[in-house]
Amino acid sequence: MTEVQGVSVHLQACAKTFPDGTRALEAVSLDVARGETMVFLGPSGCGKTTTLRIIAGLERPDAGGRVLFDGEDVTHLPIERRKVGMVFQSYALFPNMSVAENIGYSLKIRGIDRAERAARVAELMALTGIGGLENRSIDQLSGGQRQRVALARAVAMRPRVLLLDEPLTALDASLRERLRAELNRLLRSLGITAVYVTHDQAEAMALGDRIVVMRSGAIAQIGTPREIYFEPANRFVAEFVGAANILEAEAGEGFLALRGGRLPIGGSAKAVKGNVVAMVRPEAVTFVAPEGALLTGRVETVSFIGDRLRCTVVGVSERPLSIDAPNTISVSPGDQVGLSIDPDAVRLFPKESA
Amino acid sequence: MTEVQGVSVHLQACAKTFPDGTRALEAVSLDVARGETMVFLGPSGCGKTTTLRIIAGLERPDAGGRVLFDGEDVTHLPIERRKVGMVFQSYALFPNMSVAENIGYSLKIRGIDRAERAARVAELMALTGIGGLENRSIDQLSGGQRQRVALARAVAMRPRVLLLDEPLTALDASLRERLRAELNRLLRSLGITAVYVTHDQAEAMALGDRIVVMRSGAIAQIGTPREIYFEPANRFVAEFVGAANILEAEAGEGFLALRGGRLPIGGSAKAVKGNVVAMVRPEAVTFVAPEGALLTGRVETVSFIGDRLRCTVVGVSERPLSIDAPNTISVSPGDQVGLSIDPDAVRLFPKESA
Amino acid sequence: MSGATFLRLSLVPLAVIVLAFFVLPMSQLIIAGANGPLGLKAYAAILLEPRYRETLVNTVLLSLAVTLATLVISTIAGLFVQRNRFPGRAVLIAMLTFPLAFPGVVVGFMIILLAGRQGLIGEVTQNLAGGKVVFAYSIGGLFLGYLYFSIPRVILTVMAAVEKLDPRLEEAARSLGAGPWAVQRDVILPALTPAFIASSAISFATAMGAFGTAFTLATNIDVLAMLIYTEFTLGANIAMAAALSVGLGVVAWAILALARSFAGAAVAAAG
Amino acid sequence: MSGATFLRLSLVPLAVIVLAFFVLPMSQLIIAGANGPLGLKAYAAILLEPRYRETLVNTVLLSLAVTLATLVISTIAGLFVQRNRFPGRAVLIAMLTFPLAFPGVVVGFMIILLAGRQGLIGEVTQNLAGGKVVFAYSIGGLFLGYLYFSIPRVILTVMAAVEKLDPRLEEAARSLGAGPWAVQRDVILPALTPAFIASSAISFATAMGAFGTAFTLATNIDVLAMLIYTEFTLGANIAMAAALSVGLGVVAWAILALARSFAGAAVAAAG
Repeated sequence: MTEVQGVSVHLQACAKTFPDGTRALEAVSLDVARGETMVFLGPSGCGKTTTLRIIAGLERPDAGGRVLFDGEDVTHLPIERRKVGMVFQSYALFPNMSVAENIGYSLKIRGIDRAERAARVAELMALTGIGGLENRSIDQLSGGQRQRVALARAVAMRPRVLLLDEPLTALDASLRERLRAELNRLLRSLGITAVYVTHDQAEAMALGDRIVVMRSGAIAQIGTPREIYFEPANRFVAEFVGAANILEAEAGEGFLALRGGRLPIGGSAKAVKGNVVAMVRPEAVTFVAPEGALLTGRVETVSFIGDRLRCTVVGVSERPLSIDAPNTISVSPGDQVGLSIDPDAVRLFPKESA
Repeated sequence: MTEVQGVSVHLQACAKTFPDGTRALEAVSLDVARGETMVFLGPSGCGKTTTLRIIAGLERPDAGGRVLFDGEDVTHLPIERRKVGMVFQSYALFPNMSVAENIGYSLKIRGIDRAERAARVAELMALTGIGGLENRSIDQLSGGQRQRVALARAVAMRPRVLLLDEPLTALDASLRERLRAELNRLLRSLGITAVYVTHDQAEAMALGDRIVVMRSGAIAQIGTPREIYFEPANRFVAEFVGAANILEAEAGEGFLALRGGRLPIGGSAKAVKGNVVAMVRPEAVTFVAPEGALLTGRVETVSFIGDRLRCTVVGVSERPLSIDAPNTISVSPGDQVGLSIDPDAVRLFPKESA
Repeated sequence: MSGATFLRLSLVPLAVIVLAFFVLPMSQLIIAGANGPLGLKAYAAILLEPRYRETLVNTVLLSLAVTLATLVISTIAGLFVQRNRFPGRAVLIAMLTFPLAFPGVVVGFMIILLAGRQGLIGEVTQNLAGGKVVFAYSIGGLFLGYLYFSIPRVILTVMAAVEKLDPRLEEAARSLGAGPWAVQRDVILPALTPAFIASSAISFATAMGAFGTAFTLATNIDVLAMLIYTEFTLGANIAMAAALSVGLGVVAWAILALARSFAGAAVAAAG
Repeated sequence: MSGATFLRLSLVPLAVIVLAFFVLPMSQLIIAGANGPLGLKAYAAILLEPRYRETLVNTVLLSLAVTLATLVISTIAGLFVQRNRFPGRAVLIAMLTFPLAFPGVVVGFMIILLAGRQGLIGEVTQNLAGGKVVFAYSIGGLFLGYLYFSIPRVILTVMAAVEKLDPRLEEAARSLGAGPWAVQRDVILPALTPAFIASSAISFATAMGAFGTAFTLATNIDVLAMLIYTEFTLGANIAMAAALSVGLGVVAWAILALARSFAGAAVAAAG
């Protein structure tokens, strides 16, 4: 499998307007490095799938847009000649073929002889952990097995880019998490260039070398999972990726003035003055004794969800503050509490950022 | 709505054998208190839905089993005379009726006059947050709206018990979480006795006053969410509810002897000696400096999932140890680390407990 | 060549087929109807001439009666067979659907064997009551014969619809206090409505045009298909036969189109 | 009264209906076949008597040819119409399905208008080539007439099946390197197979038993339904007619049953 090699992908001003006039994608430019896993994340209708389909060759970008694989212009190449692998949410396995026939289909189309095909199929089935299912028909497989077959089929001909369109969305939560880990291992071990579309931020975090957050047909932010999570470019990214408390407040002298007290802000944000929008993650807030605390409030709800407590505290800002606390502390609705927030955990946005 | 009153539910030796000989449920006895929300949690096929259907009157228990509502024997009462409300995973809304007609159906069946019906329907729609949708047809509704209609319909006639069979499973993750919170508020404010079936442990934790964990047609444990999470009765419960590290080790002198060092154990477990099975939750393990640490190991994987880091550490026990660490610490694969575990966070099971 | 091109190439044979095969004879038929001694009045004569009008009314009434009877019988039978598991169920289904394979002539033939001059019913009634009951050649025989055609088809449609019913719907209704009759009225029958509309339309259209049965029975009741045949071969009145054909086609097609607009794809599937 | 009791009560009418309506005439038919001068040999005569055998073979061959032609035409047309949006599409679909509403007599009549002695094709060929082409009364006319019956029904089935095709299947095949022809061969046609089996069976069974068209054309080719009619009314050979009817029913029913076991519910729906 070591000979699998990805290409770099370059999108240059790719916009997409559908025949009915819908503008699905503003002119988007971006690079995916060789061997990188790039995740497109966003709500439905944000253009992430359209971008994927443009890379695949299932959609042509509007005039002016170009798609390059390792510098080669493939904009006008139909999908069947782009040598890309695709995995769909619905699996899209051929129901009239066995598992082995599905996986070997791209090899058969390319005229590779039976013996070589069988060897390659066996290798792929071992790799994806479905050995022994060769002669099963598709409708005898579980959802997880189907997705593994779809993956093996997509990488069988050593594609230049592997394109995955919400491949895990149809599976249930625990299976999704297990397959996510497997998929991660597989993508790393293949060293393949992968473009992955999802609306699930946990999936994006776990799989992406970098994440492209999209919104209304445009890119909202590109960055590593940590950059996206800790330094969201705007309020939309902050709220879409992870949970976020959004505080609208007056800034000055290194503090945010909130209803429940003063929240110190750090780093470059210290210099900011006037009306700002700030963001604090629920797990960045810790309970302290109310005496002497800079911020105080009253606990409204406490929900035990196993590995932590999900609490809301009122009286701190306009809206109740969400706090994720360790499951070992003891706190009840009605308690007066002090809150401590690391100044570095407060991120400021300009007020107009939507 | 204040006049809604729940009953207590008592199941007495209710077993269920289907006509084809399948034993779906061993003889189960349990009590649901008036106004309590009892959640049945377990993998598919564990008997949780069969139990719900026995309470509903959709299945008869085998001879000897009895179902009592507030002491009244309802075992032989068909569902239409038990006065229970039901909410299904598939919503089961009547497609030939409008939203208002669906919600008012049980009132119409009982011959309540049009004006009173309309008032009650309006009240329920306001309560479940679907005001204004009265005349919509069912296929114009989103999944979340459908579930709200189903809920309003089920509580319209003030049922003695509200039975919910995986009501949120068909919804997507973020909507599920929002509706869970709403449902929680509604159940509390109605003060209704509720029996809730789910395979999702987060849902069970968030909603249940008590949880019945089921396995292979029998009860594995009954307890509050905290009891189930912190003091699971056996290995099955520990692994099914939340993530768990299972350690097989030698106990003695208040310590567990592990490959990576010694793990102090506390409380009554101190006296235990010999081979034991211990359980430690991933969030109960914290990283410390390797020097002087009682337990040491090497970090194998680190996965950033936003609000925390999910790490695995090898060299501590037979299997890699899963650790959930705060997202603020810095740790990389290959690091030698020390581990600290609160003795009270270690739970011991007898070795034979499966 | 892209998939779109591939499909576009099929436009040529399609256009040829539609033109040669569908449009030509149909327009021929319409023209023939207006080309007789009566001209366009041939179409008016369908309604104005008492003999034609009576036949049209007879045919429509008979078709309606057959459709109604079929619906009632098939719903009960379809619900029962789909919902119950009992020994011999597979044989029963096979038997119920067997007449699908019979042409109209054979059905007519069977009616004669059953209710004709030497038929079973005649023999039984003669022995029991002294009077021979013979209804094969009357409207009763036609009615029975048409039922033969419709019932299997409608039963299959109803069974398919019942199979698709979500059993949770019924359980929900019962939990809300609905007894068995209320469940039938409020849940099951409404859910089957599209299947009812679809199969009624098919049943009606088939009955409107049935010829083999009527002809074999040499019935004394004129139905439209027979009238067309008589006008054409015996009366050599080609124009009137054509006008009647167009009229029959339009009525049946309108019923199908109407049903399709109500019940959507179900009609296509059942058609 | 529980739902089960309610349904159990329907057992009584069902049993009565099945017995009186289905079993009685069918057994009458089977008995009648064995009650003639030939006895049970009447059934053997279907295959042994050259005239009967020839008719049976003719009918089966004609039905097969009609089925095959229908499949090819309907698949191309159905794929095209379902996959493309163009002006006049709704009219085209309406036109394609119009013949569903026509009885066999009218279809026969249309064939005569098209290819009969005074038909359109005859006129055109006489003017162009000097020779009058008339094929309405030959096997060609029958073939064309039967196509009229089958095509609309099969097109609707194919269209419904195409609509249900997951477009992702096609895209997956293309991403794996399959060109348009390979996609048709490996993905689309296999996915339509159940629809093909179902509609072939219906088309075949209908063609086997079609009477009105053959009778109107007064064709010189004997088909089974005509033979049954002739034996019964003209030859008054009730036993042979009954035996032939049973034979025809068994062949058609076997084809339907076979198709149903392959394609499952699709046949019921298309039936």
